[in-house]
Amino acid sequence: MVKMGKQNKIKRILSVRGMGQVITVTIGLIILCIVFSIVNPIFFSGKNIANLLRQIAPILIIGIGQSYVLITGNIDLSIGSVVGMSCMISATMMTKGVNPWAAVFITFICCLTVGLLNGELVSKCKLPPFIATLGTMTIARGIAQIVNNNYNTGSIGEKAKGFRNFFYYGKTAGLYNAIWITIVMWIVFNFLLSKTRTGRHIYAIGSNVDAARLSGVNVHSTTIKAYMVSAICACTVGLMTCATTGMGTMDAGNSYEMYAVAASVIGGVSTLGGQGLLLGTVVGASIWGVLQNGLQFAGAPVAIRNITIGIIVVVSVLLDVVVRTGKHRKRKAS
Amino acid sequence: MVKMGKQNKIKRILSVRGMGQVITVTIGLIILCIVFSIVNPIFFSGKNIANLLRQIAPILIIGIGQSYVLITGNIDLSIGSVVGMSCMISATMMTKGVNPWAAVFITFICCLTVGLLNGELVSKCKLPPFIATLGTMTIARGIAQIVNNNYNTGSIGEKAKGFRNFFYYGKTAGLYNAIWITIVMWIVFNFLLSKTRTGRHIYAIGSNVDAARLSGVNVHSTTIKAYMVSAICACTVGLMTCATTGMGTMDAGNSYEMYAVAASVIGGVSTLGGQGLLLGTVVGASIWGVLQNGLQFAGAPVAIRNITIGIIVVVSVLLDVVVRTGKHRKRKAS
Amino acid sequence: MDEYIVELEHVSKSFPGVLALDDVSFDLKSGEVLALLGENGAGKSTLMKILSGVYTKDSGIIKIFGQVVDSMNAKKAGELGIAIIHQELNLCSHLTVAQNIFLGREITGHGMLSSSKMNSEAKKILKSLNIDMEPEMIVGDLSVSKQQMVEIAKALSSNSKILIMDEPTSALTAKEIEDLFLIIKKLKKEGCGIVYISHRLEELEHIVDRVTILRDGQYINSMNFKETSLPEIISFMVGRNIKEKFPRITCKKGKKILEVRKLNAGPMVRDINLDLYEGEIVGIAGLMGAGRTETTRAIFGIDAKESGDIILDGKTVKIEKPMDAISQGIVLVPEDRKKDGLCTKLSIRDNIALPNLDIICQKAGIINSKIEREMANKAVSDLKIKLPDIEVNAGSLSGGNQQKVVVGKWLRRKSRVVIFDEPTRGIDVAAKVEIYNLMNDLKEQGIGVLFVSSELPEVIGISDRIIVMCDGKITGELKTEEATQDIILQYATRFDKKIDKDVQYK
Amino acid sequence: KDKATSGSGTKGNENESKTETPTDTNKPADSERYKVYLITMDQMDQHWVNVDAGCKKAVKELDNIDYEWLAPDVKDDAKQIECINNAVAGGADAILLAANGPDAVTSALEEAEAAGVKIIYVDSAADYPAVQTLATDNEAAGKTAGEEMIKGLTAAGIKEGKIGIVNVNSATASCVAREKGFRSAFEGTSFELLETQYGEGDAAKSKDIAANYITSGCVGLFGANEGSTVGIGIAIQEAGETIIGVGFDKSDTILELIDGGHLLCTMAQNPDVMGYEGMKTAAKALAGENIGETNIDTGVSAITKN
Ligand SMILES: Nc1ncnc2c1ncn2[C@@H]1O[C@H](COP(=O)(O)OP(=O)(O)OP(=O)(O)O)[C@@H](O)[C@H]1O
Ligand SMILES: Nc1ncnc2c1ncn2[C@@H]1O[C@H](COP(=O)(O)OP(=O)(O)OP(=O)(O)O)[C@@H](O)[C@H]1O
Ligand SMILES: [Mg+2]
Ligand SMILES: [Mg+2]
Repeated sequence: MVKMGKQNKIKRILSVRGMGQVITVTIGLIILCIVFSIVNPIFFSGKNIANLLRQIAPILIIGIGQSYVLITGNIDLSIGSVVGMSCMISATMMTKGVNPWAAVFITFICCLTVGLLNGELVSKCKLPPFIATLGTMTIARGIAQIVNNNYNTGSIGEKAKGFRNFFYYGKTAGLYNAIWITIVMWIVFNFLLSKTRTGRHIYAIGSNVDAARLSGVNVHSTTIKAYMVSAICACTVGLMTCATTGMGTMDAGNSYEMYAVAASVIGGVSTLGGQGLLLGTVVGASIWGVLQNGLQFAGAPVAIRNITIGIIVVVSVLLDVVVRTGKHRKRKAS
Repeated sequence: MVKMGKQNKIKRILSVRGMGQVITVTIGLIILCIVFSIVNPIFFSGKNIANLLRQIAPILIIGIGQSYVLITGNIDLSIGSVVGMSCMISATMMTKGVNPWAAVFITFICCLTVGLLNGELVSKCKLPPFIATLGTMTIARGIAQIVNNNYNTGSIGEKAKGFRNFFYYGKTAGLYNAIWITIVMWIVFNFLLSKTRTGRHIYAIGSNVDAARLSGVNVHSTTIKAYMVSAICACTVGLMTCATTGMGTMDAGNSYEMYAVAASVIGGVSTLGGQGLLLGTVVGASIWGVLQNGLQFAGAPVAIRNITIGIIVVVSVLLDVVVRTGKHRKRKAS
Repeated sequence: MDEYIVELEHVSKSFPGVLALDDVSFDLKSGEVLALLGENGAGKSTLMKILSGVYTKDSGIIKIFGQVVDSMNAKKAGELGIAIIHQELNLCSHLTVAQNIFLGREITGHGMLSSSKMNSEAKKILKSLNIDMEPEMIVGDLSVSKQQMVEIAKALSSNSKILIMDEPTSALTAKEIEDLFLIIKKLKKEGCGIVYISHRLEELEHIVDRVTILRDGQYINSMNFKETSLPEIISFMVGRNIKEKFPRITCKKGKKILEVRKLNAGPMVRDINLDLYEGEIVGIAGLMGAGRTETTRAIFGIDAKESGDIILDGKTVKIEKPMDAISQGIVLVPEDRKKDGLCTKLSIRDNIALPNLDIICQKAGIINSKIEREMANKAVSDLKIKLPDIEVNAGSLSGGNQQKVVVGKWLRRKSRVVIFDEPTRGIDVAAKVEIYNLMNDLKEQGIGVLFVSSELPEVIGISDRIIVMCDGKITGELKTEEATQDIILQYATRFDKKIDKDVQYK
Repeated sequence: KDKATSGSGTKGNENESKTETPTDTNKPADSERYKVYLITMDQMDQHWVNVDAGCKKAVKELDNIDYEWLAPDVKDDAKQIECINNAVAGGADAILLAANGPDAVTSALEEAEAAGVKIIYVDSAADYPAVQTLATDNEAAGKTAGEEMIKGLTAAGIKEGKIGIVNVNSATASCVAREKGFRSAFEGTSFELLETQYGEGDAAKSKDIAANYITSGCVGLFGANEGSTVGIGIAIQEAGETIIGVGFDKSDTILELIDGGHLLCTMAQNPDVMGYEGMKTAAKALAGENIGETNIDTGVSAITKN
C-alpha cells in the first residue's frame, strides 16, 4: 500500500467515477472545436460562441435529467414528450390569457405528475423502465397534442414578452438568460447529486440496489426523486422552447430523450447505473451541440451529421468499456 | 406425481411461457374489434379486413425481429433506420437501372451488415445494447440519407413492376403478397424459434446467460443470429415500403423500432429476456394495427390514438407483472 | 455481564421447499463473543438475517435489550444498535470506501454531505482496524479481502452494541485476521455482544466465549467454549448417523480416465494435479474459498487457464470453453444453481434439453419434441423430481428440486467425467441420498465422478478417494478408509503461513 | 393575408453603412461582397432543392454573393431558429427564409434584423415584416385544388359523397393553410369532408390512410404535400376505382401517377422562381435599391395529364 502525497491527490481526483472518460471526451471536444475552426473560421467567432452556448443549453438541461435517471440504473424515454407537453400546456394557457407565470407554475405541476408516474411505475409497480417510460412517452405526446385540440397554438402574444425574455431572449450581464438558467440548474443539480444525501443514494441504488436497501436507503423515494428531476429539466426545456418560438408546437422535443441519452453517455454516464458526473454531461452536451453547429458551418449535409454522431456515440462508449475492462482485468490478476 | 390426461394437455399449453399473456391480449383484441365494428360497421367489411391485414404486415414483421432480440435480453433500436436504409438503397439502385432482384440482393447484404455490427458490438464489445443500437440507428439513418445524395429518389419505374407486385401489390390465391410474405416469414421464424436448437439457445441466453454458457451455448453467435433476424425483418419491411410507394423515402421507417417494441411487449415478450412467443407478437401487432385503422374509422384525432396506445402498453405490461408477482407470492406463501 | 441483550425464542422460518429454521432459540449476553456454528445450510445466516431485519420471521419472539420487537426491518435494527456483516459482500462498487461505510447514515451539516468529516471518521475506523487504506478509494478497485475489511469497518462505524459477523474471515489474510481479533477483543471489553459465524474452527479459541450450535435448522445446544473441545463441537455440528445416510457401493477400479497436470488459473488454482479412474468417486474437500469451485471451472473451460494440461483417456484435449468440454465428454454440475445452473424462466423440459440439444436435434438442428419430452420425463422420474408438469418454469420449483434439475440435465448424455460442485447444497436429507445414488450409478457405468463438497461427512461417506484443497493448492490426498474429519480439517487448514503455526488447530 | 407586411422598404437604406462583411480570409478582396443564406424547413423534399437551384442560378448571374443553404435535420421550429441564429452568427447580410410556422421564428428574426440582416421570405412567410415575400398563397392554392376536384367530380358525374384529406401533421402551417383553402372550396356543395388524417408526410403511412378512406367509400382524396400526394395516388392506383385525387407538389412519382390517370392533378408551385427572384431581391435590397412590390405570389399551376 502506498501513502498518498499531494501529487497523488490529483491522480485520485482523476480516478473518481467516470472522471477519466470526462477527460478523454474533453480532449475530443477540443479537437472537434479546432477542426471546425479550421474548416470555417466563423465557427470560433465570438458571435457564434454565444449562439452555440444557447444551442447547447436545452441539450445540457435534459442531459442533466437523463443523467440523474441513468445513474439510478433506469432510463427516461418520456423526456422528449414532456418537453412537448410543457411547451404546449404553457403556450395554450398563455394564448388563453392566463398570466405567464401562473402558466409556468401549472406547467411544472403537470410535468411533475409525469415524473411521479414514471417513478411509481418503475419503483413500485416494478415495470421495466424502458417500457414504463415508453408508455408515458406516448401518453405525454398525446396530451401535448390534445391540449390545444390538435393544433399548434397561435402566438403567445405581447403579454408574454417578459416570459420570453426570461427564458430565452433576454440577456443578463452580457450572457443570454437561457445560458444563465442552464448554469443555475447545473449548479443546483450538481450540488444535489454530489453534495447531498439524496445524491449519494442515487449513486448507491444505481451501483447495487440490494446493498443500498440493506444500508437503509429508501429505494422507492430515491427513484421517484430522480424521475422528478428529469421531469423538471424536461419541463424547463419545454418552457424554453415555448419562449424561443413564442408559440406551442405539438412536435416540440421530438427525440430529445435520445439526445439526452447521447449527451449523458458520451460524457461518461453509465447506462448500467452507479456511474457518471454531471461535469461529463456538460462535455457530452457540448460535443453534441458543437457537432450540430460545426457540421452546419462546415456545410455537411444531414446524412454526414447523423453518421458522425452515431460513430461518436459508439466509439465513446466503446472507449469507456475498453478502459474499464482493462482495469478490471488488472484488478482480477493482482 | 400426476399422470397427464388429455384435458391436462390443454392446461399445459396454457401454462407455456407467456401463453397467459397471449390469451389476455387476444381477448383485448377481440373486444377492440367489436367496439370498432359497432362504432363504424365498415371496419368489419371484407375489404377493410384485407386492407387491415396488409397494414398489420410491416408491424408484425419488424415485431418478429424485435421479439427475437428482446428474447435474448437485448434490444434493437436500429430497426427503423434499417427499414429506411433498405428502402433507399433498393430504390436508388432501381432508379439507376439496376435489376430489381439484384438490388434486393445487395440491399439484404447491406442490412445484414448492420445486424452483424449490432451483434458484434453487443456481444463481443459488451456495449449496452441500448447504446450500441442507438449508435447504429443514427449511422443507418445517415446511410439512408446519403445513398441518394440527401434526396428522396424518383420513381423506381416500370421495370420494377414485378418487384412491386411481389412485395406488395400482387395477389396470390386471393390474398395480397404482402400478407403472404408475412405469413411465410412468421412460419419460418416461429419454427426457428420454437423448434430448433438456435431458437432454444435464444431463449436460454435471455433467461440466464451464464447458465446458457455453462450448458455449452455459444452466446456470441446466438446474439449475432438474433440481430441478423432483426435486420432481415427490417430489410424486408424496407423493401415492402419501397414496393408500396414506388420510390425511396429517406424518412421511411421512422420510429418503427418503438412500434416493434410495443407490438412485442403487448404480445407478452419480456424486455428482460427469456420470455415471449411469436404468437403473442401477432396479437400485439394486430392490436397496434387495429387501433390505427379502427381509430381512423372512428374519426378519432391523433392525440387520442397516442394516449390510447400509451395506456395499452403500460397496462398490458402491468397486468403481466401483476400476474407474475401474484403467482410468485402464492408460491412463496405455500 | 450476564444480562441478555438478545433473546430469540421459538423462531421459525421457511423458504419455498425448505424449512430453514425450526423453532430455534438463541441468546446473546453483553460483553461476550458467541460462535454460531453449524454445517452449510444449518440456518445460521437465516437466523442472523432475521435478527437484523433482512428477513421477517414466520413465528417466534425477538427481544432486544429485554424489549420485544415486533416488526423488525433493516432500518429499525440499525436504530436498535444491531450491525451485521453479511456473508456475501454487500457494497456499492462504484462508491468510495468512506461513502460505503456511511451509506444510509451519511453525516451532514446544513443539509450538505460533510465529505471531509466522513473521510476522516472512516480513516479513524480504518486505522483502528489497522488497515492501510485511503477512505477515498473506489471499492470496486479493491481486492476481495480489502472489500471484506470495508464491510467490517462499515459495521463497526455504527458503534453498535450488537455486532453480527457472518464468516468475516473467509476472504481475509492472516494479518487482517489478527487485526480483526484485536478489534473484537476491544469491543468485547467495551461491552458489545458479538455473534461470530465461521467455518474455520481453528480461529475460535482466540476469541470465543460460548458456542451455539445449529443443525438442519434446529437448535442443538449451547455451551461455554472452555468447557468443551473441538471434536465435541464437530460431533454436535455433524451429529447424525453417517452409515445409513451414505449408500456406498464398491466397483473395480479401472483404467485412468482423466488426468489434470500442473493446472494454473488465477490465484485460487495453483499447480493442481489430479487423476480420476473408472469406477471411483473422487471427493474434493476443503474450506469455503479453498479454490475448489475455481478448479472445476478451469477444467470445464469457463475460466481461462494459465497453464497445464487436461488429459482425457490418454489424449490431451483442448478445452477453451464449456462447449469444448461438453463435446469431449466432461460435464459440470455447477455450485451456484441460480446463477450458473438454471434458466429459471424456462420450463423444466427446456432446461433438461438445453445441454443435450445435439442429441435431441435431427440433422438440420430441428428439435425432435418426442425425444425431448421422453428425455425430460425420464430425468424427472429417475430423480423423483416433484413437479406438476415438465412445462412449468424451473423457477417455480423448490430449491431441492431445482438442484435435481441441474443435476438431471447432465445425466442424459454419454459423458466420461461428471464434476459435481456442491450438488447437495441446500437440499433435504432424502434428496441428498438420491443424488448419492446417482453418483453411484455413474460410478458403476464406468464414468469418472469428481465430487466437490464442503460437508465432510458426505465426502467421507461417498468418495473412494479424497483430495483436500486449501488456498488454491492441493494439500493432501487420502483414501477413504484412513480419512476422518479431523485429518481432513488438518489438511484443509494448511494455509501458507496464514496463521502462526502455534495457533493452528491440532 | 397580411403577412409579409409593407414597411420593409425603409429598412433598405440602413445598410448603406454596412459595407464590410465578416472577416473571411478566403474571399476576394473586393468590398461589395454579401453573404446570403437560404434557410428551409428541412433538407428532404425535392421542393427545397428547386428553391436552392433557383438561388444558385441567380448567384451565378450576380457574382457578388456568397451563398449558403442551411436546413435543420427535421422540421422543427426550435431547430429552424437555431439555423437563423447560426446564419446571423455566420455573418449573414440577408436571409432567404422558408418559415416553418408564422409565429415561431419572429423573435429570432427580430434579433437578426437588429444585427442588420435583411429578411426575404420564400415559400412561406412568418408573421414579421420583411423586404419581400415570394410565396405561393397556400390558402388560395388549396382552394384552386378544391375547385379542380369539384370540376373532376362533376365531369365524372359525381354530385355527392365523402372526401378524405391526408395532411402531414397539424403543425405545418403551409399545409394547414392548403387544407383550409381546400375545405373552403367545398362550402355549399353536398360533399362530406371527413376528419383529416395525418401521415407525417410518409408516403407509406399516407397510403394506408388513403386506402382506409377508399374503403369507407370516399369519392375524392386530397393530399397536402408530396408524401401525402404519393400516398393517395398509389392507393387510388391500386383500388382501380374512379376516385378523384388531387395533390400538391411535383415529383417524378407524382407526375407518373398523373400520367397514369390515377391523380387528376397536382398543384405545382414554382420553387425555382422563388429562389431566383428571392435572391435577386436580396441583391437589390443589399445594394440599397428600391424593391417595389413586397408581396409576390409566385403562383401555382394545376398540372394535369398532358
Ligand atoms: N433467500 C432464500 N430463499 C430460499 N431458500 C433460502 C434462502 N436463504 C436461505 N435459504 C435456505 O435456507 C437454509 C438455511 O440457509 P442459511 O443461509 O441460513 O445457512 P447457513 O447456516 O448460513 O449456511 P452457510 O454455512 O452455507 O452459510 C438453506 O437450506 C438455504 O438453502
Ligand atoms: N468472481 C469472483 N470475484 C472475486 N473473488 C472471487 C470470485 N469467485 C470466488 N472468489 C473468491 O475466491 C476464493 C475461492 O472461491 P471458490 O468458490 O473457488 O472456493 P471453494 O473452495 O469452491 O469454496 P466454496 O466452499 O464456496 O465452494 C474465495 O475466497 C472467493 O471469495
Ligand atoms: Mg450462511
Ligand atoms: Mg465452491
